[in-house]
Amino acid sequence: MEAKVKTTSTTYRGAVRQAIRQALLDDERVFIMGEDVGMYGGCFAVTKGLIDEFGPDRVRDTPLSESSFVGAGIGAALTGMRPIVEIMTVNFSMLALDQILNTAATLLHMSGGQFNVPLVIRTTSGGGKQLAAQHSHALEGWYAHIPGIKVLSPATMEDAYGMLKPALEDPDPVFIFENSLLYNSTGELLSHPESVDIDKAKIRREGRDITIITYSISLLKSLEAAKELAKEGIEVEVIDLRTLRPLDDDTYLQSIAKTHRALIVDEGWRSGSISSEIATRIMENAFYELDWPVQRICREEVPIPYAKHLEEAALPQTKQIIEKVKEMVNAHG
Amino acid sequence: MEAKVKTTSTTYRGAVRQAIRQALLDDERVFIMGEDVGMYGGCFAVTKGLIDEFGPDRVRDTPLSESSFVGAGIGAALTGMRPIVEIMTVNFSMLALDQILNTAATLLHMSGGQFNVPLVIRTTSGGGKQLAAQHSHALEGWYAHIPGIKVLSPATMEDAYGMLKPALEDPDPVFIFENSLLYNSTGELLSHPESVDIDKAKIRREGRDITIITYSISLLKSLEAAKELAKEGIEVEVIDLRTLRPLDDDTYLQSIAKTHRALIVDEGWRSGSISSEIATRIMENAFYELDWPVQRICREEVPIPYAKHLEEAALPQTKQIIEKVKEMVNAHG
Amino acid sequence: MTASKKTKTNKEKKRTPGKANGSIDKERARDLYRMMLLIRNFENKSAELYTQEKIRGFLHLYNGEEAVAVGTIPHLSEEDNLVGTYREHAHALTRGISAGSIMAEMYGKQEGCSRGRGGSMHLFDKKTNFYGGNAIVGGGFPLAVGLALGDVMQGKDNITCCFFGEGAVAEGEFHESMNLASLWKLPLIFICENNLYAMGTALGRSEAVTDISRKLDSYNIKADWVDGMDVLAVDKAMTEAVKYVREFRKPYFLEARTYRFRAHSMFDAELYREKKEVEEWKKKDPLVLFYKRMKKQGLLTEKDKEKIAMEVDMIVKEAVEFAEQGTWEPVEDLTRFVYSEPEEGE
Amino acid sequence: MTASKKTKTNKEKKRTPGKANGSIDKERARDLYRMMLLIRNFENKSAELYTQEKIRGFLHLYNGEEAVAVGTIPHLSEEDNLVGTYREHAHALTRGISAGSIMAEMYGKQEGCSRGRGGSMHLFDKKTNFYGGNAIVGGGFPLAVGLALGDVMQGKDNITCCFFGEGAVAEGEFHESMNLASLWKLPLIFICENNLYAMGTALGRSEAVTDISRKLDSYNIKADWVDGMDVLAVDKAMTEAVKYVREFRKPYFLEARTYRFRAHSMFDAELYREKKEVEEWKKKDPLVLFYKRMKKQGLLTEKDKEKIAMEVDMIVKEAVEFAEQGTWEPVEDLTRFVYSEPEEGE
Ligand SMILES: Cc1ncc(C[n+]2csc(CCOP(=O)(O)OP(=O)(O)O)c2C)c(N)n1
Ligand SMILES: Cc1ncc(C[n+]2csc(CCOP(=O)(O)OP(=O)(O)O)c2C)c(N)n1
Ligand SMILES: [Mg+2]
Ligand SMILES: [Mg+2]
Repeated sequence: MEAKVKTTSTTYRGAVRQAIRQALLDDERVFIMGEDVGMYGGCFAVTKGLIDEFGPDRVRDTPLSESSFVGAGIGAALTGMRPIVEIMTVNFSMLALDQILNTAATLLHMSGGQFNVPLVIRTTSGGGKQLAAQHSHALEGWYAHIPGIKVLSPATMEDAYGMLKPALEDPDPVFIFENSLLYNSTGELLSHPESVDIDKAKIRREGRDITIITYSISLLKSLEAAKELAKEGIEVEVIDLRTLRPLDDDTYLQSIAKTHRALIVDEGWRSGSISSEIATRIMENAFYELDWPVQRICREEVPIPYAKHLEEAALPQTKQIIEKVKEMVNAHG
Repeated sequence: MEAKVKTTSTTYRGAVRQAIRQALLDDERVFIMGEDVGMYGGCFAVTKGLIDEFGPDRVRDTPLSESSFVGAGIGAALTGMRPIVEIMTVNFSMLALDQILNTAATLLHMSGGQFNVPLVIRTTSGGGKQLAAQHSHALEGWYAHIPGIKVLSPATMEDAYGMLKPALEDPDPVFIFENSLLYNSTGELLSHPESVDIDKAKIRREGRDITIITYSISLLKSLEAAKELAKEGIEVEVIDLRTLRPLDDDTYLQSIAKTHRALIVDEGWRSGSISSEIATRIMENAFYELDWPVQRICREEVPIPYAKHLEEAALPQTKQIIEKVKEMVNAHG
Repeated sequence: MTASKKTKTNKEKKRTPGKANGSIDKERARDLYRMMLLIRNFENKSAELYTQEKIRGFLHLYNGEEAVAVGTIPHLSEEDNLVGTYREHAHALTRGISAGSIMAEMYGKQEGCSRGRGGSMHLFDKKTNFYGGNAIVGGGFPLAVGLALGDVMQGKDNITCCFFGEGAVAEGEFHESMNLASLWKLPLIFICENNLYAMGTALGRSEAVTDISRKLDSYNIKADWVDGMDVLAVDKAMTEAVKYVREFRKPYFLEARTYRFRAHSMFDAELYREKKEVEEWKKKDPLVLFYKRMKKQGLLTEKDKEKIAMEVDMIVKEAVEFAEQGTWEPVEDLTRFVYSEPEEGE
Repeated sequence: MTASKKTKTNKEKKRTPGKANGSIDKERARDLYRMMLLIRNFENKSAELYTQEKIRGFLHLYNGEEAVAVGTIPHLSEEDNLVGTYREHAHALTRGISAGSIMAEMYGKQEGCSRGRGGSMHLFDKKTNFYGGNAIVGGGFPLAVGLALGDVMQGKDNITCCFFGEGAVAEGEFHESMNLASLWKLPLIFICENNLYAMGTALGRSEAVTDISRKLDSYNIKADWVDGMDVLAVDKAMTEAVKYVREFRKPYFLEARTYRFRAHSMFDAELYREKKEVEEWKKKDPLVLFYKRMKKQGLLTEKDKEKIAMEVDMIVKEAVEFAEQGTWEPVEDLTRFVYSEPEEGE
């Protein structure tokens, strides 16, 4: 059967908005709350217009009280609601970390399985907009350290749309990190897009020479690098992790069994990162497959500086990826 | 010249107290503040008696306001004081994380080098006392992700005493994690103990067959395991990291150049941990030295349960270390 | 199984409806006294079991504060929510969680109300909407706000009742949550158990303004205080609180002035207060005072007292037996309850 | 180098001592007007440069609020500390940080007051005890408490002055820090710049009690409010604040009621307020009002106004030139300032 697939062109921002809107339409229990999600239309204009359509109860502006409105999301989830709590940016989530780590992530366990917390937290993460040290953290990998929560990181428009539904259906707390640099990226989205399988990483480009494992904004840079490298005959397989906790190990391990070389590109700081976790799992599970030690490209270990040239130097860049891949592919162990 | 070295027998708790007391005696700028450090004598009796000796200004009880008294420590440090801020346990430090990550760790950088923060934060960390999910975190490795702070983790009495002074002399924020299970451990301490070099890891036992890299309470378990294993002719080299940020890579890499096998024992959760960081650095820097993939023993990825048998199963234990070492030493790549 | 039978008895007794103006009859007097005594004896037994290392971890006792839980909780309906702290045995008992399952929890047995995973600080019970058992001071405020919010959004007319110590008032979350509760007009009752100390820190050493109920003016929340040693006074104050919240659908704040007779936890040398002060407060023992008063009014007799003591002893004894007979969760199950398990049929 | 010469001029002018009761002479009138105009024009220029992409990141302007910084900051002595927010150009200028080094900072040049590492939101200056430039709302409260505490412990009699928006009042740290400030009797002046909106959230939609200075009762902190559009009223209120703090060594809270004429930042469609409301407030433009009043009193003339405008234009122009001529920090230095560098000789 061949149906004509309808698509509309939109932005990543639009995809997120559409997903939220659809969730609000589909399920009475869903509501969104956070700073300026309502009247302001969302700090990044993601929720623009929703307050008019759904009213101030379901598109609920909150005071600047991160700890308490995240905690309120936990409580509301316990009563049967399906809250989407927006923390404006990950930088402010430190203020809510106690509620996240000590309540959301532990409640099911410490109640012996009685109280699960079907809460979705959305936030933006990442640097690259010259917002300096306090507004440029990329901490999704850091959050992935915490058992009891799931960590999603949609890089594509389909995922931006399609991850919200499974997140809301998940019985446990799910933390979605959107990179604010992606909001303006444009593309086609199915008119009735499907949810994605949040348990699976996705191969975004096939290749035989080396595997790049990455997520979020770094996926775009990696794909760009892969395209360049293809011109020189280097075929890069690019894996989009999508979900940072729990990790889908199979996908990248299988890829490495084919390519025997792996590079991880991660916008977070290097030490004790999701990239170090993956590198270690590769060592633990595919040591004898490796023709070369796994390499990482991460954010430099500095708070992000304001000046553009310094910020650029602090973040992983396409050029770096290209150079590193060449180095690795040409190396012989 | 041979002087008779005087020692006194004391506990880890006593060593920490003595270090604090000495710091208060030596330097007017030093003060300690935190919940119940004064009248109560410290939650773990570490600061007992100090308020009588130094008064309530320099041994300052605070209200339950973690974010603000940690931030107050930052401010006081900026004016020239040398505050030791005690966060009763690491579990409560989530409430102060914004001040730690967004102010203490970034201020020097975002002020372009103008404002360094000579602050010491002390806290206890770790499980093993049946305190359940909200009171058993071991997050020192997680904190080591953050550039701009240093993370110390004294396991021995000498370090418990000797790390405070260099921490206070350090121009930047230093976070000291004491494992509360260690407080009662007894031993001999020099009457005039020296400061330790916080930039260096320390080989606690020499061996040729395998390197165990560990810190804090897991050091004790690792040494115990090493002792047992020696009986069977397996010589384990045990490295105490002591400082988790910045890591002293040389010490463990040199050891691996000798033993060609490494096991990391880490009381923190596994994913994106200090143990994954070290494993990755070994891969990056000593891949061809390895006769076997680096292995890890970590805390199970669960919030810590109350029940004793479950808690024990969740934390790294000596027996596990012994078994893993045997497996690794007998394996042939 | 004995204990769970007892539970029922216990449960039947628990929802003595609040009677306004402290009016009281014989049955009610017996109920209130029985519940306070049960808490007292259950906790004394727990302390004993702690020294025997049957119970481990932290154990925070409520001795001296019984009138607060017993004067307030029976006013809640089945559907109302309760958020407690780590000092919550009394709340759990009063709410009708069986003594056996609480004791088993403290033993770490899987028959415990949190399956042995929570321990003394983390009692939970879904059936009675008992949301912990929170060991992070102040951590319960946002949770309570959210419970109330969720109920309101679903058109349920439940009340959420949130207990906390006066020490928690210094935490930022107190401020944030009071504001949210009032701003969003949530049916919440906040009950501050002001026992004058947060561990070793006397109220005057941690708060610039020690009159706690006065602080609620900043949030436009109606607030009152009550003698927390007098169960009838608490009962009366709670009657008003519940009436106000049910009528106006707005939060209410009640400060109960009380005292803990024992140490903060089992690790506390009590360096921060005079023995004499403790002795003074012990004269106001809520059980003794209540019994005396009821006896004078002819509502409780020596014989009642003996009978209740026997009943309570039996409950405690059976709770211990239940806990002793409880079983350990298999170690293989360690990693359960980190994430929810797929429901059957999925 | 021109700009740094200007700095001096700027600096010389800045510490106009506060004169009680709003009394004022010609010189002072010129100073106040000049500073307000400098802020206004400097920021208008910044907005322009933003659209030219010379300045990037977030840019939060103070248009309409100038009377607050200018009425308060000159009351501080050299040694006093100042803690600001991300909307702090005015505070930096009024404090005497050179326009050139601020502009260079926003250009990301190493001649900037934070070496180009901070940008608009993170102006810092050690010489004038200017502690930021904090972009986490509420994050400055604890810092200010600590600065005051540190000074007190060292017997220094400085004041610490902490600026913040009314939106920050909802954060838990507000509550914690007010309590600490009062409990520890710290010489702090808290200045709430109440411009009625936190981004798009009107005060009444975020606070159950919108009368902010009333909240200070919970902490036993003396509090007052003032018309933040009237520089002389602010000046007078600050005179009292400083007097109180210097005399009683206790915190003081001043709410300045003001309004921002422009959007929250450069990314703001202003959906949340009516154009009309903005227009109404613009009638109270602090520069216009002040000039009119001074003219009436014969303290400022048309000629003064023109002269000042020229002076100010020159400062702004030179600031831009200074920034344009500034240099980029070498990329090799990226990892500096994560940890302190060993001092020379070590
Ligand atoms: C956030 C946090 N900080 C510190 C502690 C350690 N602690 C446990 S109980 C307590 C005192 C709390 O006092 P209060 O709120 O008055 O309750 P009470 O124990 O008197 O019932 C402290 C400091 C904690 N559990 N959580
Ligand atoms: C903790 C935190 N939450 C959210 C933000 C995003 N944010 C930046 S400014 C702002 C509004 C603050 O309003 P207010 O305190 O009134 O200051 P104003 O901008 O009006 O001067 C918000 C929500 C932030 N920077 N920090
Ligand atoms: Mg108390
Ligand atoms: Mg504002």
